[in-house]
Amino acid sequence: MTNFLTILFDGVAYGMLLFVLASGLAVTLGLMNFVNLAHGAFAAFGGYVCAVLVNRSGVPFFVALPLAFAAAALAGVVAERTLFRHLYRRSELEQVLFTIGFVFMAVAATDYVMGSSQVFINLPDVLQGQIDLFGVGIGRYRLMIIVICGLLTLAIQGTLARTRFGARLRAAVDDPRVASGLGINVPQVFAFTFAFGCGLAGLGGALGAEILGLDPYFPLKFLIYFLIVVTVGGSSTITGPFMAALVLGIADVAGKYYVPKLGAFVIYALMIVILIWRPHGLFGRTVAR
Amino acid sequence: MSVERRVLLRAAVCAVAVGAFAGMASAQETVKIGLIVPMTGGQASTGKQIDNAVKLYMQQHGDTVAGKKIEVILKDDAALPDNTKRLAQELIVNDKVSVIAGFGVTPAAFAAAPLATQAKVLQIVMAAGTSIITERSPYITRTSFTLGQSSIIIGDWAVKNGIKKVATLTSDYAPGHDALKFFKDHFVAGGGQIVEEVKVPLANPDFAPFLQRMKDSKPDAMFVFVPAGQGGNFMKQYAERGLDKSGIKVIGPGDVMDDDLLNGMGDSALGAVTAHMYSAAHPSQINKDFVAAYKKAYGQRPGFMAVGGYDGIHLLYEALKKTGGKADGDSLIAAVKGMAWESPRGPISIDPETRDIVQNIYIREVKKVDGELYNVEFATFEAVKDPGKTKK
Amino acid sequence: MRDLLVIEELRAGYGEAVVLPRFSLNVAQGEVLALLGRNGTGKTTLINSIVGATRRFAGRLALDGRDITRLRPDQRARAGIGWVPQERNIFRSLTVEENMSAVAQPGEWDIAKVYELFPRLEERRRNFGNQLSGGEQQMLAIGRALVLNPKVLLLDEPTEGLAPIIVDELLAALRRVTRVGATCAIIVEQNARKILGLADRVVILERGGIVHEGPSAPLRADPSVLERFLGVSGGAGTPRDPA
Amino acid sequence: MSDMTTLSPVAASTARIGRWRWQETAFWLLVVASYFLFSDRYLILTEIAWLALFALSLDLILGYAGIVSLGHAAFFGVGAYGVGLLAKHGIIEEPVLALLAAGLMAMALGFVTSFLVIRGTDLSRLMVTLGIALLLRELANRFSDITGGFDGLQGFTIAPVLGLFEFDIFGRTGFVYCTVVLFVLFLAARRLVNSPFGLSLRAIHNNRLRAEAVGIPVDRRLIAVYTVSAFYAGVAGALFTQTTALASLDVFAFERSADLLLILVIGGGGYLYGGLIGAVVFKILQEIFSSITPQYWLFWIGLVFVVIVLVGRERMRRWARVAPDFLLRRLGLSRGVGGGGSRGGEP
Amino acid sequence: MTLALETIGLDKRFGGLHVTCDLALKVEAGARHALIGPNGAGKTTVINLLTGVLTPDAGRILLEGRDITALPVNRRVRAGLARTFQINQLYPELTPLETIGLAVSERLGHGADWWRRRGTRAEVNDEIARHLEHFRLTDVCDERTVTLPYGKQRLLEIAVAIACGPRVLLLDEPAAGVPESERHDILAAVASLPRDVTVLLIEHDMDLVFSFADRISVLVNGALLVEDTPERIARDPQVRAVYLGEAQDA
Repeated sequence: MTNFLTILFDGVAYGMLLFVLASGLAVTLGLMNFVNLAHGAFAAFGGYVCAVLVNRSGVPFFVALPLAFAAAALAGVVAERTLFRHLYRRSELEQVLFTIGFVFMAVAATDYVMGSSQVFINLPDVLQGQIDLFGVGIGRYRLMIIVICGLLTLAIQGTLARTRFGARLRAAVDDPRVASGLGINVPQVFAFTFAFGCGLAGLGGALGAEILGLDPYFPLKFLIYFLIVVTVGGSSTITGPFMAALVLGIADVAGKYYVPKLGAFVIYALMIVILIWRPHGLFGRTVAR
Repeated sequence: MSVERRVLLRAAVCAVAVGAFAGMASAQETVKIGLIVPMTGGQASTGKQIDNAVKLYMQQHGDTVAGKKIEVILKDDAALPDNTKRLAQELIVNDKVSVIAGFGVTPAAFAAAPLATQAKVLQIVMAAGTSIITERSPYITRTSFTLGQSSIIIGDWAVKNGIKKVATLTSDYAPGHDALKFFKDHFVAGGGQIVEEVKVPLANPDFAPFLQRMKDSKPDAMFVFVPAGQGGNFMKQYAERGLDKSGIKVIGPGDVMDDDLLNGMGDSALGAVTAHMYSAAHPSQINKDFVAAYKKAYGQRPGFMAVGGYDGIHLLYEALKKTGGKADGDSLIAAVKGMAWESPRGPISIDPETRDIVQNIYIREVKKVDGELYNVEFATFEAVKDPGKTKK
Repeated sequence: MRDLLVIEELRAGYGEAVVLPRFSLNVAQGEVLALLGRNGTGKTTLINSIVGATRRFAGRLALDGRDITRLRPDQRARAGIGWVPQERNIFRSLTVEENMSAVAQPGEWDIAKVYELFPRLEERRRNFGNQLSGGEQQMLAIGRALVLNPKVLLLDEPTEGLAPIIVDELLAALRRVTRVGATCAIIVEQNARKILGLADRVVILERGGIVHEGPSAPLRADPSVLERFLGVSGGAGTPRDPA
Repeated sequence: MSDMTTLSPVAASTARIGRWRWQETAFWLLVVASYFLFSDRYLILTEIAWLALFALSLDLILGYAGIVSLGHAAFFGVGAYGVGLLAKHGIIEEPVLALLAAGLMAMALGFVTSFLVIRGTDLSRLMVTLGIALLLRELANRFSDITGGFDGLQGFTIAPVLGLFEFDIFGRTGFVYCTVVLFVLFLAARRLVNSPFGLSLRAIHNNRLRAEAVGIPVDRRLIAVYTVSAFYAGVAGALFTQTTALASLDVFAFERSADLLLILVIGGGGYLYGGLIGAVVFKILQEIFSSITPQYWLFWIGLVFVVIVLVGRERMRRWARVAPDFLLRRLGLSRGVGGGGSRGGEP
Repeated sequence: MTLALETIGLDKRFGGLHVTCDLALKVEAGARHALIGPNGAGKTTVINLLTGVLTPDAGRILLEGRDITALPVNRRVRAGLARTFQINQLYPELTPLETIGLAVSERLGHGADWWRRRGTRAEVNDEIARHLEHFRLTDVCDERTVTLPYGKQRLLEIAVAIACGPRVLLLDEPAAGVPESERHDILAAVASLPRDVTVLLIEHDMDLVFSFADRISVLVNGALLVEDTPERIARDPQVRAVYLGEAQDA
């Protein structure tokens, strides 16, 4: 039982991390119909910003995290205003070509600037090791991930549910034509949301460096996972990817723990089965009304 | 998508014109080396260390040996064997290289082997570590190591040092299987017991469930092999799960404690015992110089991949000296056999029979030296041959 | 009274299809205009063109003296166009209150006033858009347009789905709305009789053009004009096409 | 022919269907010419040839039928391992027969998986196809006693083609072999897309609703073309193994499928030559950039993608119309069409 | 008279919304039958049910006496039920020639031919030429549909449906969105549809309805209000109420 709880805890932490990393992609893909395969580049950017701040400039980890968010969000705004904005009307395949090209450039540039070796972020002692709670091993770092990501999820949910901006965003998603006709500047709302998604990715990159590792190929290595989370969750809500990330995180960890021989198959097989069962994702909208 | 067909010819003309690149004329007095390593993709750091080391060596020793100018042509195969093969083939056929070197992963080395045989060209394997590579062609020699070498040593060492129960965690691919097999052979034969055996998928972002299995099986130590790039991640999560506190030692071949990542792993790595052929802390003058020069040039500590490259180019220089500049495969491979020298890693030689490397394997423990983490050697097994061949 | 909304030589439609070939119309301050016509005659297209949701091939639009031809729909809305879409298009993942607060602009109308107008909405303020009945959706769509505090209120079949008593209430409210301040309204209706009492002027459309225009009072007395243009028989105002 | 009575527009138009245009002839003449012009680059030409076939296979489903796939490497991989295993166990050694057999294996897989793919959204198709390829990769890794696992399939040699032509170190045989296979399958594909069947695929792609409403059995057509496409991809994979004598796990890799998609996007789908041109452009760019900077070529190729999209296909097409003429004029007629490009470096 | 198309107890709900209620529609063979009704009466749903885009919750659909309720869209077409769409559903990148060719070869069973070049069957070519001629599309037969004027596209929409060789043709607002200048062509095309084809017309344009139909059904709130001849429909107080809002007065 305690084992099971530990595994559950690990799975939840992993899932939460995946969610924060992928949520921005869910936003661009689901809300703005923009296939942004370069999403991981913003995550990596946030991760590297955090690493440089902590390791080289001695900024405390907990200060560096919001900075990573801010830096990635800023990068997101700049990229959106200068480049991605021009692509919203292009075909999906052109978006794919463009954003993959962007990732390639980001990867090579990171390699050039930061080197190809993995980078680690020096963690404060409080975050290292495990605490024992009634026999359930709780990793401090993972606990922090759950706390931060949980709070973030609540904050996102809160923003969406309780603020005027959230209401405007949901309105823009529900029916962009009418939202626009009623005075909501839909592109602006989306741009802000895009930047926020990039910021989240950056934060996810900073948080994930410890568990997923951080190297120049991060955006490509984890692209598949982001896509899985978003497609399985369905890209039209934020709850969908959240639940999907949790399900996949727990299933992956539990699968690897209980049947390590089949560990690698679990996540792919699960994805295929879910998508055949529900092509629009677990929480996706169906086409027919 | 409809494209006007009129464009077809013109597009083709464009393509052909752009693609018209010609091979360079080869001058008599140069010896060309095709260095094929992964410079992009997941294995990029391997390629970069080797490339750095080769460049460093040539800076230190000049680019002329035995009256010949040495020219290195660097190619990126992204660790894809079909790329390796094509690049090797083109280097041999078009660029007329006398030596092909590098090879970050085993399939890449395999892919080039038949070409070495066919073209009678020396092939120096500087990284790939599967035992049978050298048997693939009579023109192959190796300056890295085999996983067997380090794995059997750590197996023997574990038995002798009171480790009774071991859980193993190895990457689910050929080198991982190799490491596990050799370790098990020696450890179990010596009376040890394997209490848990886990194979980790190669593309695996989270070690948590596997580490939890390790923890649950309550071993004295865990034997770990993961590819060089993943070592840091692994150790981070090892510490996070509190395995260091619960007294489960990490033992294994040295890949997991690669010098170029060691410092980033943090104090959790302290106390890990691994067997390997190189440590940046190897206490010889020649190594100190090597590390200092490498750090100066690239701002980084050299890892075992760098040493493989450094020794590889050294081997070639020495072989050319011996042949008086003759660079055909037969002369070179003959010169290489039995060659012995003092490398930064310690004394090494090339086995005349197998053309594989014979070297000391050191048992090291991660310790803090001057505020930095190092693999500090504390026991030496001398002149270890590749057990994959001696067994036969 | 001055013209609040001016449409000049508008040519609009969707994609390649031109629905309004050449359309001109002025609406004066305080005026309530009833836009009548059978299905598919271009009424909704006209409304959508004023909102900015169609393709404009040519022509010009001005609101309160300001040229809005090149404004985006959201800019037009903020400039003073209040829209009640035909399908109501309530944002279904927003609550009743959010549906209004998301678009509200400062002015005479606020949410509290809408609740006064439609007490039913206040009862359901926490319900989501997709949980409302048709009539409630219609009230909300109107309330949502009102809190924009528009200069021109565009109502596309606002009475559809409403109980007669609500219709009366609504029409009374509209009368009040248009009487105060610089406001006018265009109401599209299929059900002509309902709004004859409210409208000052009637415009009847046929194939994207105006076939009848005039004050509503005479029509109340003599419905034959309505019969001719809106009735269920062939041979309306235009000559029959040779078939 | 009785139906060609007068020069009615319909007769005139139908008579043009599938007729060879001079541009096409020129394209293939250039392919032949490349044999003589680039005799020291057979290897990369060979790679381009099987890559072009692979891209052609994706073009059939994406460019014509509109089915996106991010897992086409699944079929490539089956073809590749298929040929390798046939050769290793001495079941079919003659390359051409083995090629067919491997293609059929991939085709079988294509038929089975087509049922998972014909329904759903573009995104779910991308992910399902990707998932299938990744699962196959894991399977190949797991059953390493059959496949050789990570080290790749070992210990097989490829017999001479038709028992006559040995694969040589210069890659001449490989190139000619691949090009001939490419050409033959290209002709078949050309036939296919110019048939009523091919037209119905384009119709489904253009407007599925309308296609159904004129009585086209959409699902069956899609299954059929997906299966054919799998055959093509399998043959491409088989060619890969036969010309390199290698088969390792990376034949199933995500990158392979992703590159393929990029190639088709670069070349443009739906006119058969898109994949071919895309393969040429992609490989040559990669070759040029990686020989200039083995470390950072990814950056430059990424830049090219970005620029391609930003500039836009229409504008590029206009340039493409002007550029070769310009180039030809600059080079002078005496140099012919194959003269060194501006970036190629003169011998 | 035999019935070309008949629905028996047809019922469809979307969630709580009852869009088609126990609909019994009877269209006689060879009829020119119009289906009218105010917005939201459920006309589109009826078409989607008839053509198989939607599956009814209850009830049956008979085509010339044959139960087609369970057939998928494409099989209904082959059974003899073709339609046009209110908003053009054409192939933007294909030419009129190809568009019509597809329908013709599919009907003649050549649609799956994969080894035969298109345009090599005289029977198909002849028929394509005939349809193109009839709908005045011959001169644009080689142009991409997306480049055609809207009126031509509208003609093509009807031509495709006819090329399917239907026994029953559903025309969904054939004149919608067509500019005045091109309207004549459409009306002429509709008027000259072969007499042996039964036509069910869904239309708002009363001119067209009354000039074309010999029978009219009025649909209100998903149910059949009344079915009668045009003359009587025009005088029917119920119908007038629906269209003019005279309910209270009447």
